[in-house]
Amino acid sequence: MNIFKVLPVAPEQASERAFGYDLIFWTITILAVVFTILVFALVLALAVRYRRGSSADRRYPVYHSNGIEAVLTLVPLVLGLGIFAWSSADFVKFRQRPKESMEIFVIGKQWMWHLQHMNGIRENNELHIPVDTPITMTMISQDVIHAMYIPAFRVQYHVVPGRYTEMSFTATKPGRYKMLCAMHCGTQHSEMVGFVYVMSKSDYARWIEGGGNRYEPRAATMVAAGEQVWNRKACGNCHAGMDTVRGPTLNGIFNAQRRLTDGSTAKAAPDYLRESILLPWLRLTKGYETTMPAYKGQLTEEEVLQLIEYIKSNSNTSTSGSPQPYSAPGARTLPTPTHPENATNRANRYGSAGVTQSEEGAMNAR
Amino acid sequence: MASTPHAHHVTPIPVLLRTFFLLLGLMLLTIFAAQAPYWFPGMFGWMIPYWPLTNAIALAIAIAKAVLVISIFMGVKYTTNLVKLYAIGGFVWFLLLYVMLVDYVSRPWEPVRGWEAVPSSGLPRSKESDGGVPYPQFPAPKGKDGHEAGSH
Amino acid sequence: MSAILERTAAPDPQVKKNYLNADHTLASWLLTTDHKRIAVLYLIGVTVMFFLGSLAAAFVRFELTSPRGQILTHETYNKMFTAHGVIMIFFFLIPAVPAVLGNFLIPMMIGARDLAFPRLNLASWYVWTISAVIVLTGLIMGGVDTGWTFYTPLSSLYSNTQVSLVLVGLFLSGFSSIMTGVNFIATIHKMRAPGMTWFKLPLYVWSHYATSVIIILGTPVVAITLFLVVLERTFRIGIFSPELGGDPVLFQHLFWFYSHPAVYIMVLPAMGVISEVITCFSRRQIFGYRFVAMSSMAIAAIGFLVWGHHMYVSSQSVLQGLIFSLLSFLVAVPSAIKVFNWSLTMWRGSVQFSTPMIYALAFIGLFVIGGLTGLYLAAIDTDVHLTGTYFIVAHFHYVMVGGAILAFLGGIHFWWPKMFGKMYNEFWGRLSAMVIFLGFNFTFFPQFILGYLGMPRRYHVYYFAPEWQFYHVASSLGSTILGIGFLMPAFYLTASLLRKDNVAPANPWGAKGLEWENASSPPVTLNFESQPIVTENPYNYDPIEDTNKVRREAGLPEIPREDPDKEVHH
Amino acid sequence: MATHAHTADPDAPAVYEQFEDIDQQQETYILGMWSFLVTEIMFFGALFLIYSIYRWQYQGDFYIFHKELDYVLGGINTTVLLASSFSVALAVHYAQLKKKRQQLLALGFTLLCAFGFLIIKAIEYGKKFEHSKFPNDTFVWDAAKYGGDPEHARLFFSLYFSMTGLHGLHVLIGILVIGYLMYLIAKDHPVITDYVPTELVGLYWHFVDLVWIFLYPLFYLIPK
Repeated sequence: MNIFKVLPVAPEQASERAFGYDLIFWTITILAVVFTILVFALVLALAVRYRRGSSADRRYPVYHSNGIEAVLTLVPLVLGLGIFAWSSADFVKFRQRPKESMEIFVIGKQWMWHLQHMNGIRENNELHIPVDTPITMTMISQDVIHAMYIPAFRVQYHVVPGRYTEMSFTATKPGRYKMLCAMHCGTQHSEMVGFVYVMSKSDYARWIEGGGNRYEPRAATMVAAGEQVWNRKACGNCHAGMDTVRGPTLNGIFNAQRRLTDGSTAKAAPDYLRESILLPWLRLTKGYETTMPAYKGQLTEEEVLQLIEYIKSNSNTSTSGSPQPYSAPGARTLPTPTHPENATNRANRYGSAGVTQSEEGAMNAR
Repeated sequence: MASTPHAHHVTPIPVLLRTFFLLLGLMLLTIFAAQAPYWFPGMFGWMIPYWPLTNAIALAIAIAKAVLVISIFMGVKYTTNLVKLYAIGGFVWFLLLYVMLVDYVSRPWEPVRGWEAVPSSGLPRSKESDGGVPYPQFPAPKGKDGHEAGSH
Repeated sequence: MSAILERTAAPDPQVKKNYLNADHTLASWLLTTDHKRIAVLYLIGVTVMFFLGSLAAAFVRFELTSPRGQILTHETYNKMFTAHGVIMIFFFLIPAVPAVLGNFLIPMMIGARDLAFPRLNLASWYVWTISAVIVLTGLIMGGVDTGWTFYTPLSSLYSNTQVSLVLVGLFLSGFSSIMTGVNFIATIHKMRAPGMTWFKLPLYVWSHYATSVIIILGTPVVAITLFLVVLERTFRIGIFSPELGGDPVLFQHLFWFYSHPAVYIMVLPAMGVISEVITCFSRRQIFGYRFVAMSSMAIAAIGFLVWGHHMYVSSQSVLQGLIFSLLSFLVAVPSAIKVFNWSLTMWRGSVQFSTPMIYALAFIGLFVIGGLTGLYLAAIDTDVHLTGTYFIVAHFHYVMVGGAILAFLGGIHFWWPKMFGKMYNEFWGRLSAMVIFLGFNFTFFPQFILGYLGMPRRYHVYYFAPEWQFYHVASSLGSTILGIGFLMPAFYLTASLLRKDNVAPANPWGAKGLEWENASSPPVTLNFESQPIVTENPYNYDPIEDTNKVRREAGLPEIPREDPDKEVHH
Repeated sequence: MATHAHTADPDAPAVYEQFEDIDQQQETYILGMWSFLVTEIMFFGALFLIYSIYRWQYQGDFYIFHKELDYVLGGINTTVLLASSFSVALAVHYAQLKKKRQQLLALGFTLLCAFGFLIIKAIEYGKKFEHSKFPNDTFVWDAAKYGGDPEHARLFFSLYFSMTGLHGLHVLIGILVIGYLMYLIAKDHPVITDYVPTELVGLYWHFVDLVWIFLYPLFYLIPK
């Protein structure tokens, strides 16, 4: 067990800004510790050595010394100015808007964050953003002053009524991070808390294409509903238009004979598909040793039915080439190896990245 | 009391009177300076676009009046250096409050895009022509869900 | 050791007339114009307020031991921390050292019979008491949930609590503060005894002079600002609320224009106390008298120019932020000078670990930590992540509690014999100082880590981050120790008043200063039997003689003394 | 409070027990008054700062709104206050020369001016109340007719009422103080031993005048 998981002493570094920030922070810490020790040692040494009745020599007392005072003035001044210059440079960088950035619109209200993406997807107390992409938040409050605070990114800025404020950052690590209100805003101030979900770019594209996880359009048909579930759970990340190392394509699978790892065969009837979704390890397709995550408990029976209907629809149109479960560019390609987390943690993240029910999964994954 | 060597300075009445009339004159002057462009548009109409100038004139006259009141009526001119220090110090410290203007002047420079002075936020200006740019508008959602935009 | 501690005088059969027993009626206390009696009245007042404020803090700490809170609702919790802040800041920290110790000591230290305006002084106590009653009424009947900073528009348009009443109370308490400030300025300028030049003033008086200047320059600004908020709530005039056309950031500017210098109102007099205590118990002149005196004035002046560092992320402009960051670093310099000069004062002195000295040494330690953590907050970039978190909370408690309150307690112990003519129990005194020091660090050090981890202040629940609980529990346990530490002086100091066998001599510490050398304990009504005339520098102690006295008693060889001509080169 | 004289001269002013001599006492009182006036400067200073900031932000609007104020009435009020300031200075002059009758006359004239100021102010306020220009829930600003942002109009009148209102409050306090001072002087009360009480009241009253000297051009004479 990692002691720092249980008793963390520093917040995660999950943004471009975090490392530079921590560098200043710990530099000041070292300075502070040095000076604290210096003063404590000085006080203790003098107090003990010159305690009343000790034999220490007390001749030639020094009552004032311009030299010492000059040192006492100059050393803190120079150190302070150094820190000032360093931190100011960093701050100016923080306040600069990146040349190209994804804009997120934030409305703070008692006691909730409303966030809106460029394409109109809205979220409450949750923000999904892609990794390694500069984000600019344009923020305003509709009542009192709030403060948008994401500790893992080392960013904070007030959200003021009557005026737009801006804050930019770039997340560098997929995961789930606290998004807090740091300015006292009334009764439920401490519950004005949300989470930022940093997703890989492809996850994000899929998430966007799926219309987000909350405000998805109401599906007109079972197939459309199934498509939504497909996108929301990001099934297409592994089950692409063709067999890949990560998973077989599901196009044309409905009612087809499947060869399993133990050599037997099974017909991909609705029952088998349901079982493979909920408890996939029972019967695996040959060639795929690693099991996909179990969705038992994460999908309702209704959603499973809709998914099967969607898979069925892809099989029915198989004659006309591969169907397009989604159309976002890049969505059908596999996650690139530049994001190793995707391979190692995908099981958990796929179960959770876009969903609130399984936040613990994402937590454990880190 | 008046005969003791520490007697307080007694300001003579003519000095007080002169100060009073000077103050009255300055008051008339400040009214005239403010209203002249409207009373005599032919002669002073040119001042209207230069409102900072007119402001400065009004303030300068006000300061002149204040100096008269403080030094003569309040007797600061004749008093000890200590009282002078406090009288002047109070006004100097009052000016310190105006450090806040730095914020208000430089706020429209933000957000800092490489320190170029692009006015894009700051307090809402009274007129768009003041140099403020229109506020960013929230883009309308695609409306997949059938809800209206912005109806949070 | 016992030889050092035997300070109580032989019981005097004839009870001399002094300011305490000059008159015994209630009216003689309530209508007194004697600065010493007013100081005692203030002492009673601030002690009551201190324990009320601590009670609110106890609730806050108890709530935070569990991620979901313990017994309070959100609303009650918000009212608790607001009550804690309002009471502690406006009714304990700001009046504590100036109105109690300052009132008592300034006339005595400069050799005056009373403050310049004794009736104004009494009026200030009445205004303070009335404002305290108003504020307490507001806090109890309905409470206030905005935090002590009263940021608009939460305080002006969105809070349905007793904000107006409390703000009117604070407005009044500002006047009490101003009256004290005006009084001190006139007194220090005009009432000094013959020979008491500016550079013979005790440093305590210097620091109070700096404080008074801050009070008269800053307090009116916040008074009118808070009053405008009241008008905004009453008439909906719109100066600070965007819905009515105003700017909320302007409120913050004006609020901090006072409230940052207010920090120095709290800590400068505390520093003055430390200068007195350290010199007395080191038996030595202070190191760098002029630098310490001038650093007080420098802190007062620069302290007025740093208010914007509370607003780095409040949407004030970057330029303004950078200017304030630079100035905030400048204010660190005089503070550093003070700390090192106090430390060096023990150099070649004769250090005695009496209760006030332990408080003073604890003060130096805690103030160093509090001051150095200020670097994180003065640096504009590190402040972005830390502002509005428990880091801030820990930082200002290190300065305010570790600084102002420890110095206040140290000062109370130091001048207790002078104020009441009684010695307290030295053992309990030392114990309480150490318990407070330990409990304090236990309480507030974990909060630095909490703040760095991102725990925002004024949060009631944190179930979304259970990993913070450990630090909260540690902090709450520490606060229990701290609470016990604070209760101890209340008991043994009160007990010292009731006992008969602990009469204090006029100068139990062998201290220098007019209040010790020229006045009895407790002093007579007009302070001195005869007008003192000042001829020597303050803190004219003799460390070698002091140490040799102990060594002679213990039968040890005396330490050598240089020939007296060379000794004093001041 | 007991007073005691240090000299045998029965005419010499009494010295309070905390002072050594009359010079110290007089200087201390004047210094105390000035340090109080410094707080008053900061008190009004904060309001002037708020005014400056909003005026700077909403220059055009403030020009529109200021036309609601009557600069002639304001000018008369300025004259009245200047006259009262002059008469207070006169009162101090006579107090120093121990001319009690003239001193009382001068103070009485000041009191008269103060009442005149308040009456004119009441007329001005009355007009605003009539036209719902008081910034409360009934506040109305017909932007279509006069132009300007109604929110900024509320701000302007908020500032107008709070600044002139606070100034009016100071005038009111001044009336009480001057009235009380006249009563004490007329009664030959022992508190009035020299000119200093008159001087202190005079300093306060001049300050009230000082504030108005700035309020008048800032509110009534806004250039476009």
